[in-house]
Amino acid sequence: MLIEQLINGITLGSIYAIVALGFTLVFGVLGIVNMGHGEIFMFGAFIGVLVTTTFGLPLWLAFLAAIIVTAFMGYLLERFALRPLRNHQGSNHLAPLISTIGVSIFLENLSHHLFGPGNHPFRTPFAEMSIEIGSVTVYLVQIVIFVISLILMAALSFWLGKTKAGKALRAVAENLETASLLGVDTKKYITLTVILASAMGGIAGILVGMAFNAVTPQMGLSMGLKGLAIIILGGMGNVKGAMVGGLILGLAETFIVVYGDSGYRDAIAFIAIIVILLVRPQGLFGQKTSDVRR
Amino acid sequence: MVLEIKKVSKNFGGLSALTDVSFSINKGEIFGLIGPNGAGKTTMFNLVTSIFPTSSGDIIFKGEKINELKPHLITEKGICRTFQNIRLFPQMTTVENVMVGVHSRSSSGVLKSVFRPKSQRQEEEGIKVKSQDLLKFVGLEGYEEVVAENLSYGQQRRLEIARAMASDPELLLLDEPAAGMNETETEDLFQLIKRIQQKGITVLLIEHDMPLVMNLCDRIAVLNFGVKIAEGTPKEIQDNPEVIEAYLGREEDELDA
Amino acid sequence: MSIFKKFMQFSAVSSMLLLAACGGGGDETASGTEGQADGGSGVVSADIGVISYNSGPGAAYGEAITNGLKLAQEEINAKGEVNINLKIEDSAGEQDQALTAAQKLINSENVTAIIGPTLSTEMNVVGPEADLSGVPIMGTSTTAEGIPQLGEYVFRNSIPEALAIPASLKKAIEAYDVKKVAILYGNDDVLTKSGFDTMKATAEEMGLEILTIETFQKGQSDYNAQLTKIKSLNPDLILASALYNEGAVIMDQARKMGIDVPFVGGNGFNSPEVINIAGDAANGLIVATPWFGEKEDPKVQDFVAKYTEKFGKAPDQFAAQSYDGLYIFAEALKNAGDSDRDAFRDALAEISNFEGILGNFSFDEEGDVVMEPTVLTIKDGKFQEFNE
Amino acid sequence: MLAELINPYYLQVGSFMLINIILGISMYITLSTGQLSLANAGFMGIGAYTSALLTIHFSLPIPVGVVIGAIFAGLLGIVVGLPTLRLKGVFLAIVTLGFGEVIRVIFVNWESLTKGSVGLSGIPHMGRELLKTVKELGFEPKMLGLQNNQFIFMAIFLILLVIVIFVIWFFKRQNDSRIGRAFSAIKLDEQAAESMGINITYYKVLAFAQGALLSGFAGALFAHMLGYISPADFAYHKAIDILIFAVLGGSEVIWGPAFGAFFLTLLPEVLRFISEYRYMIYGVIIVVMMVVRPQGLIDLNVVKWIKRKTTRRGLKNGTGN
Repeated sequence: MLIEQLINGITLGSIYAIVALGFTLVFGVLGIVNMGHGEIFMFGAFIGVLVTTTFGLPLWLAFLAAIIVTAFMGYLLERFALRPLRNHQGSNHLAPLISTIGVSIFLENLSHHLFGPGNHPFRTPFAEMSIEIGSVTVYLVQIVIFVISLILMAALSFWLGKTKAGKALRAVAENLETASLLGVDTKKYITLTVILASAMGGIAGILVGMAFNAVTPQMGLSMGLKGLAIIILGGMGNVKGAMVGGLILGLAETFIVVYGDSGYRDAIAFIAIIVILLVRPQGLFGQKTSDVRR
Repeated sequence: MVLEIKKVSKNFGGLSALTDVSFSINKGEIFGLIGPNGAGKTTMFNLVTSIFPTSSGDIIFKGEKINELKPHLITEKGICRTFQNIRLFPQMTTVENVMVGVHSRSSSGVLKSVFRPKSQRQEEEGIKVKSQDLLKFVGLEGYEEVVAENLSYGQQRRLEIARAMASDPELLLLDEPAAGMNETETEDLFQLIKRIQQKGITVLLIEHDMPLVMNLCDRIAVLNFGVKIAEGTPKEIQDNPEVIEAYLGREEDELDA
Repeated sequence: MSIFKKFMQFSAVSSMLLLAACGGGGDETASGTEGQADGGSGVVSADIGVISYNSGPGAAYGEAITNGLKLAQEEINAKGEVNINLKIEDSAGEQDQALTAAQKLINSENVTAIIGPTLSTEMNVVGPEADLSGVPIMGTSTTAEGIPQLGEYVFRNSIPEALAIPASLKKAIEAYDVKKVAILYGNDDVLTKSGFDTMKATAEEMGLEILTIETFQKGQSDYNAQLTKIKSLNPDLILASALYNEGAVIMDQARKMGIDVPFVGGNGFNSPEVINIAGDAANGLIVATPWFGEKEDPKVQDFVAKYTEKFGKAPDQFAAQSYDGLYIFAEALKNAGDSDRDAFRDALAEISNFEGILGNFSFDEEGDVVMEPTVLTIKDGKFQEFNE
Repeated sequence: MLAELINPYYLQVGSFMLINIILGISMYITLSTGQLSLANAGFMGIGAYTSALLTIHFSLPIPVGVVIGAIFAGLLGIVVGLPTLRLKGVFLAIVTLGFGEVIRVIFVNWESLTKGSVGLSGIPHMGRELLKTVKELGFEPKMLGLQNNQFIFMAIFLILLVIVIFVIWFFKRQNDSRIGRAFSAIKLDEQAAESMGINITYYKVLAFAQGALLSGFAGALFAHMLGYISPADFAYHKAIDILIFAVLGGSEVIWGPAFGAFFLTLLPEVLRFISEYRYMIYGVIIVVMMVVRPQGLIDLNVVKWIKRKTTRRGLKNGTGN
């Protein structure tokens, strides 16, 4: 049972990590907590359901469609809910947070109207494939999720650290004005960041749909709040921290069910962030700078 | 002696901003703190007002060690400051800004503020009168209800001084008060600081405008790369070869003015 | 600017209210009991208020309920014995809005009686208020403990969990020789929580060994941790108090994991949607219900046909219960012979042996349901009567 | 006209409006020091449960229960406020959001006390208790020509109205004082405020605790108005409801959130069809407000303008009415 639970925890943790990567990317570059990310993730899952179950098209097309749609949603979010705030003079630092809360409420209720409140099954043959290792059944999806989360983390680290675009992004993250003085097209890179993060949310959405065969409009909120907790746990804007934070939360939630009271499962994430913010505000992997508590 | 700086050092993550700086300021004098950009002048202000903790050394105010107190307690003790990059409360009116400055010299709590017994009403009236007097003192009479961010640059500088004086400081720290001012404004400022001195308030001044510093200050300390390289009367400083060498070399002409 | 005007209007209204209170000038009676009976024709007509969950996450329930009511209204009015006029208000599933809607119906619309609200949480708030105002109120979907006990004017025709769960559990125990059970329930929902309380009590009463009690919360989509734990304990049966949305996913994940024991669910689990969502994994679900659409009863088949024709989908238990509910109201109205609230209440309380599409129905002295539920199971991808 | 006005339905809507106004103001108090707290729904729950449990189990009179509930929420506000002080901006928002969720989870799980998600029913009802009391004193609503339920809702509405007027008066006076100046100085520039001798720790915790106290107060009133509460009443969506009062109405002046609460409670009642799209509209409102008018509909200029307008009109017409 222990091994099975470990697999459960790692699967859940990997999903959390992918969601958290989206948060962390936006925070790392823009210094903004995008509260709408969870709902974009949920839309990704619904696109997956539409493509595979409703239209009966192959899975790779679902991924493609979800990436395109969520990327476009990311663009819209940046264009209409974030960019106008940047141009505002003297707008306070809470404005983007509140504005993206607005986006999240809007999207959650939009999906109620578009898809209905119920649970949508996610039917693909791929979700049924499994391998037996001894007495333990491992679903292919579970392995894929773990691998994808690792790939995304590695790709993101590499991209941010080694490529020209990534360096430009980090310049934007350091200081918007300086970056634009250095000739970095900040507008382009900011938009790119939000698009990228949203597309990652879309991928995560499909993976969750496949793994748990459950897609509902409410999943965005609960996933979003967990993702938020994770980036604080791992350190805001820290890619590795998001990955490790996600895994820790996934395992913790699984093992509280095994050894503790499953009723408190949802509270773990928040108890963890409250504790971490009070004890080590920069997060597990964050660097200690005076800027952290901005 | 009002303020005594004893071997004060400050490090920021390995970078040392100030190293073993010592000087002391006598009651009633105008003391200048000069040095090139990045010499650690504003850091010294931040240490005196406890915005940063010192890394080592002591700051003694009227015989009492103050470098572990919280910033608002420093103000209560009688030290108040202005900021290099003006930090008024931009959306408040001029008079409100000064009234905030009286905070530490007033005491009404929540209940008194709401139910307003006589003592509170008198206190509030006193705050208002005092603030208006201070505005008059710095030359902002008639601007009481103007929102601070709509004042001119020079007026904002003077408002900051009025706000700082509202806490009845014995020691006033002025961080580049003449920055961005034209000649007449600087002349007015010169007179204003003189008048502040006449009220018996000790002034510690950071300033880049050398003629102003040399004419105004009783004594001057010079910082360079976080180290004090000289201290003395303006005349002594002007003649100090180390100061000229390290900091004033190219500006010698200006210094003679 | 219009906002400002509205504000001023509101202030004006408030101050007038104050005046009214001080002066004691209330010359109005909002009792709403003016009989609307048409003396000549002998047709009793009445306004019936409906509070229903028509918007928000549970809008599907409200839709089914109002559809059932509308169909029944059409048929009843066509018969010509009574004439019912429905006044439908939305509660969005929230207590405060349900209460506001009730106030509106009771005081502005002067209805004779109310059907609804949809959720037990709402009834907890609305019931006492209706009781105080002397307006009979009947829930058609409120299954939690203690609803009819809220007051003399509070009734329900939905079978409570306390009736449904023992019925299904008893049959399951007989058929599968159950000794050990595991319980899984949603602890942050009033329906599933109260279902769980009944399950636990029933299981203990029947002498079953409860291996573990696990919970889950709304919005969760991963039940693997709980199910893995349950699997390792090898229960003979799983008692799952879940709404069908979550319940279906739980069954899906359980079957994938290799858990093949039967599930016994509560009221919220009983829906054809379970089969839609979980597919083959839904096989082995046992529920007790007052409503079985496949029943070979002409009344039932007639209802299913009419409903399907009118609304384009098959009726579920919510539609059936509200449909029967309005018929019960019509019967009471006929017996009362008047749309007076008190007369109606007394006539309603005396309803017994009413034959509806749900079967034989009576109220007990508290206004709760007396009827025999049907136990169903999902087999070969569809609901069938359970007899093994 | 008068007869229609005394309709409990309007009084009910009016009463919810008044409770929401208190909630809106609780948000405003904390925001007036620049702190965004999303825990107000949680504090509301604390106040509601505390008062409900005390009045149910110890038969305390409702006013006593309400006051204890509010104070308990306020004390908890201090406990939460102190450690979270060093967190700023979004971090504070997230931690308080998390805190609210933790409170809800505790309500759900602490079944022996809270009955879990089934909720607490049978909470003494403000109006009904009052009716009982006045009847014991020999007073009948009929003497005023009122039905029992008319009397009950009238009483609730009037009690709440008095409370709201007091709350607005209280915080308006506080705002026009040394305390209010300290609050807004902290909001505008924390470091400068500190350098001017303001004890920012004290004032930030004060504002946080006042917000918590007020939320708890509103929650307790809510409990005794509905007679039934459950954890779901104090979840994330409630926090958003409260937030949007301040976002739409504004958080510069106390009239902002009060107006926001008033308007947003009325809106779904006046336009019933909107109810279905309510949260979608909320979402759009939030984004649009942040983009177009981040200070909210009612800011200082609007208040000044209204004052000017009403005094001028008053002069012209002789009397205001």
